[in-house]
Amino acid sequence: MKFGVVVFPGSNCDADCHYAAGNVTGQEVRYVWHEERDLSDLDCVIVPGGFSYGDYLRCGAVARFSPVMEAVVTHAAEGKYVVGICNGFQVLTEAGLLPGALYRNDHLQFVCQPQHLRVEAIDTPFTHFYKPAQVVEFPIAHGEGRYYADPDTLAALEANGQVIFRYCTPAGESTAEANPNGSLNNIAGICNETRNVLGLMPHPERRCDRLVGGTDGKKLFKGIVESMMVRAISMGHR
Amino acid sequence: MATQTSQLDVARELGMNEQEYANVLKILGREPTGTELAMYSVEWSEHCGYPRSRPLLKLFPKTGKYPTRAEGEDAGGFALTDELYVIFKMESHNHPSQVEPKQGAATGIGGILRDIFTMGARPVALLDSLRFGDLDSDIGKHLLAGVVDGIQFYGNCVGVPTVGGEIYFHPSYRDNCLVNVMAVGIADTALLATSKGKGPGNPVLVVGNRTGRDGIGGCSILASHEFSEDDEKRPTVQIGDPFTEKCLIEACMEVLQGDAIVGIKDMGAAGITCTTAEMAAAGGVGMDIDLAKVPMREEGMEPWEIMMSESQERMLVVVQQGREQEVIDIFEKWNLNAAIVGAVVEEQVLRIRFHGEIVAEVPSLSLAESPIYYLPAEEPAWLAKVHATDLTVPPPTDLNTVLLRLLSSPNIASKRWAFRQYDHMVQTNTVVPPGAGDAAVIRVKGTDKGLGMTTDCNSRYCYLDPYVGAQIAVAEAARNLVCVGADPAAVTDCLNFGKPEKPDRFWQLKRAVEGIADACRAFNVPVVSGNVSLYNEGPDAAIFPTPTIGMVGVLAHVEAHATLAFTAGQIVALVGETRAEMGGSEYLAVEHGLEAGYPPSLELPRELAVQNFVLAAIQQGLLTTAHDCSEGGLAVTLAESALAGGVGVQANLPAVDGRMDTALFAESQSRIVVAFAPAQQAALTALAAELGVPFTILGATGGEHIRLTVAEAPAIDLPVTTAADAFTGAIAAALAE
Amino acid sequence: MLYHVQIEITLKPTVMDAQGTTIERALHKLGHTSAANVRIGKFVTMELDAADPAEAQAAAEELCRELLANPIIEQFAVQVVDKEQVV
Amino acid sequence: MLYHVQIEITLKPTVMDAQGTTIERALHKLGHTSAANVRIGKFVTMELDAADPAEAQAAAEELCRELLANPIIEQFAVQVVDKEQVV
Ligand SMILES: Nc1ncnc2c1ncn2[C@@H]1O[C@H](COP(=O)(O)OP(=O)(O)O)[C@@H](O)[C@H]1O
Ligand SMILES: [Mg+2]
Repeated sequence: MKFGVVVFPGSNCDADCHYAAGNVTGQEVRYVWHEERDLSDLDCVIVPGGFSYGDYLRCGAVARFSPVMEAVVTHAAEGKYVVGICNGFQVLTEAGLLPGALYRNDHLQFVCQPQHLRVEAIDTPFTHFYKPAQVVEFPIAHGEGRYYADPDTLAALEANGQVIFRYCTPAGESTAEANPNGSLNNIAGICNETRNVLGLMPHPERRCDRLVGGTDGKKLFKGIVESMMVRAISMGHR
Repeated sequence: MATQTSQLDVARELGMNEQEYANVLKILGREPTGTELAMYSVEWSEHCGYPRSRPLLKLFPKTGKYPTRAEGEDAGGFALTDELYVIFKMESHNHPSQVEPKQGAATGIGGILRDIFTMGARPVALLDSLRFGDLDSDIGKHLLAGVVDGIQFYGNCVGVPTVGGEIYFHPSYRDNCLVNVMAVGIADTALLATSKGKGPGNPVLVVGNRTGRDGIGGCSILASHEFSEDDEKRPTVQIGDPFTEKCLIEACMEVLQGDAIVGIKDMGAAGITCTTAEMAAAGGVGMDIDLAKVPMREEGMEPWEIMMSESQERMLVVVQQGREQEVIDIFEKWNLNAAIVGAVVEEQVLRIRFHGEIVAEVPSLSLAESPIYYLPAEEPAWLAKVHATDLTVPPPTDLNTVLLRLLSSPNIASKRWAFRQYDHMVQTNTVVPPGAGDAAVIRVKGTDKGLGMTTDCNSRYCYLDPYVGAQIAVAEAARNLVCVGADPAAVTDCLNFGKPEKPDRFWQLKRAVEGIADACRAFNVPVVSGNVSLYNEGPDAAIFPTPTIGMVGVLAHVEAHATLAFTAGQIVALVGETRAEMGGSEYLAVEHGLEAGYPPSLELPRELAVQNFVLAAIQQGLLTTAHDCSEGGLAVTLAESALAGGVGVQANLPAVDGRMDTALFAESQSRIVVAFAPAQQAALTALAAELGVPFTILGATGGEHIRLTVAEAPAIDLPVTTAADAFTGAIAAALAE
Repeated sequence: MLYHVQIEITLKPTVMDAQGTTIERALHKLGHTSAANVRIGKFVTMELDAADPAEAQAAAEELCRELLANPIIEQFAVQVVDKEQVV
Repeated sequence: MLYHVQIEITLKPTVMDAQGTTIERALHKLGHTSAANVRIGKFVTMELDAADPAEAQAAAEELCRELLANPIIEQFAVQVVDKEQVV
């Protein structure tokens, strides 16, 4: 099983994702330079956080034209896994792999803080190790994490159970006060219709070590590995 | 051709004096060109050459308990292990920030980071020490908001966590805010880079951003003259481009993995002038540079403009002959310019050409060796009156209100409004984040070690006594490190003072430097880097003397660290003793508008004993909660720990001079509040006795109130939530007004 | 021919503009109480080589659709000015 | 009278525009090689109550100086359109 972590100029959580994925799962991880076009060796591609191309103009706007993104689209179309975290989520929406858009926080400030989230769906390759409606704490660190989608898209996301993480209070309530950026429906993370592409603003890779804040993120990486193995077996049997 | 008088006038315009101009004539044996004059003026300015402060800086100890090396580089450090070297430095960006707070602070961050990675160290942390005028003034709000915006704009993008700092407000900074930024990096010792430009024939490259007219003369002119109302003369400010900086970090880290680089230096003040002169001087060589080859952003730039430009995110690199293409390839991979602009030459001369014409030709050493001035120092006449001020005040009637006012005083109130805007977790090493401890702690991946880091300076103490105040800044920094479990290892400093030509200002500088030097010797820590910022004055007066101390410490086992938060069921004790010392206290300033008397006393042996005790206790696992007493005294310290843990505390404070306010709010030094599980009490008491440290049980944590008594008499009783509102919301509320 | 192109990119009316709202509030506080409906967008200028203004206009609109604007939240307007006319 | 005001805030020509440079490079990579001199600024629209267009213009310029633009690095241009004329 192999993870790939995409590196755009300006990515800055690439090393963190590499470290977390490798450390938590013991699986192989490699960096993917944004000009690469061949991802056939990878089972899961992580598009990490940071400021790709400085986030100039709009977060993720330039990165999505990198050659690697074509390969990521193909990788996703083959049913393999893609996770976009923070800036990575923004890149995936810009690239059309996930619906909606992320824009400036309603309070206009960058916000870095621990954040409670409710796991809304566990029937994904990423979240199946969590309990239904489990409250986890992943930090957020973004200036443009306000999720927006037009009403039809939003309704479809909710109807299909594509909302995977929602901002909430420690007790698990999705109140306005628990919403750190003005996201519609307190949305923190979503998946695509086929449930193999996940995007989320909070940082699970920052919660993989007790020493630096907690371990709530470990189940996400472990879950991916188990899903990859199951997938590999079922593909092999086909 | 310019006549001699007109060239002298130009020199004066550039801030040189007649003697300096005469020196230039002597060195060159002829009249200087305009470009040459500009070069000498910046290199010999206080900003670049430290001609006025250099003699003082020699007082600092250069070695200490951890091995040090790398003298004469952009930043210094100490050996963490045989393989890893910690590099750190603090620098000011005061004047640019006063003019344009966002870009001023942003480019300050960019500059200090380049000082770190130019040595081959990957930046792992940023800290920022900020000082502004009153928070309730429009200018104070504008500057605070702009500076914090600049730090988040730049620091977040480059992916280096901003893990600590401090923010103070005082009217003396109204017209001259202080923005001191510190960066910490970790290098593979074997790969440490140098800024020596050796090897005749080796090509010289300018890499990074293009050169424009940014901040021409900006930094040096701004930094060497008092502010005036004359807005017209405002030079162009530099603009920060954190995206390019991030790419530059990665490209430099990559290129320094190999051995193609001979020397590398970041461009700060007076960009190409400073780097070519200093790299050549350090290498004992010369350079032959063609300015026409420098990648430029604007058309029609004059040679002197190219030489002086302070465009950001650029470096000068000397590469081994024949290896230039591999170096260029790496920079181009990161979308950065890399242009060969000249070569190292044997002859110790800096020869600058522009389209075939030689525009400057000067001995390379002469630029780097600025003159030295020994300025007169004189104790200010006003100080005796300040010392003699009667500090007797009526005893307060409502101590709850006093505590709430102190907790919401902007100097004490939580700085969460600021650090929430900084990514303080990126790189996933932050063990003790801002607000959680007296210092920040990061782990060092691949080892079980950690680094503690802090910045400190109580400038009111320095105003009352620069020698003692500076010593306290060092002691407090060390104490903050100890409170998180870090052994103080080395110091960087940023000396922010007024105009040195005024003997009272120079006296403050001199006494502060002596204080730092003596204190560092007592703690056995070297000063490995630093920065001097003089001419910090408004139209009426100088700023409070502000020798900001940045200190880094080592946690041998990062698992054994402490934070300041109480948890329920702990016993609370005071290490050290409160004395009847009210001078310079935040209490007198906030409640009575008094900034007078003497600062609290500092006895270094006593301080060391207190610190050794707490450090040993944390290392032995006896303690996980420690918080030093600083502004606001014991009452504020106890309240802060209660608020951080969201739990109440009941404590009985020892009587001092029969006054409750003294027991609660005096700022006596060498005190640390600790809290621990009841099971550890015996071991701690024994350890304190063994080390001869005063150790007094004050009470216990628990409940939902902060209840303090003094000699058993009720003094304070506040719900934790009430105190939290005062402490947490104050800064945001002030900004929203 | 070189054309000077000006592009205004604004949030769609249905998308909440927190920046505009904040600035509006600040303006009111400063006493400019009549300022209403404040919206903040981006203003992009560039030069484009094209055979005629219509071609420049089409090329710029293409750039907007492709990169400069995000159609989910933004709308754009393009203006082509003859290079010589620019002051 | 209610006037519709459009304000273009741009970096002064001598000030480095990192955003513009990055976007220009991206456009070239995408094949739009003729795009040159790309600069990115802000576009502000609002409604202002004023007696006549000149007053609206003056008020808007005042707002720019006071709050909207940073005079050290930015310049601005104001256009007043009659409310009714706005499409
Ligand atoms: N400008 C700042 N940037 C980042 N962190 C800050 C800043 N100012 C204060 N902090 C953090 O807030 C906490 C309290 O700071 P301070 O009041 O100076 O503490 P102390 O008085 O104990 O030294 C520390 O964790 C400090 O690092
Ligand atoms: Mg402090």
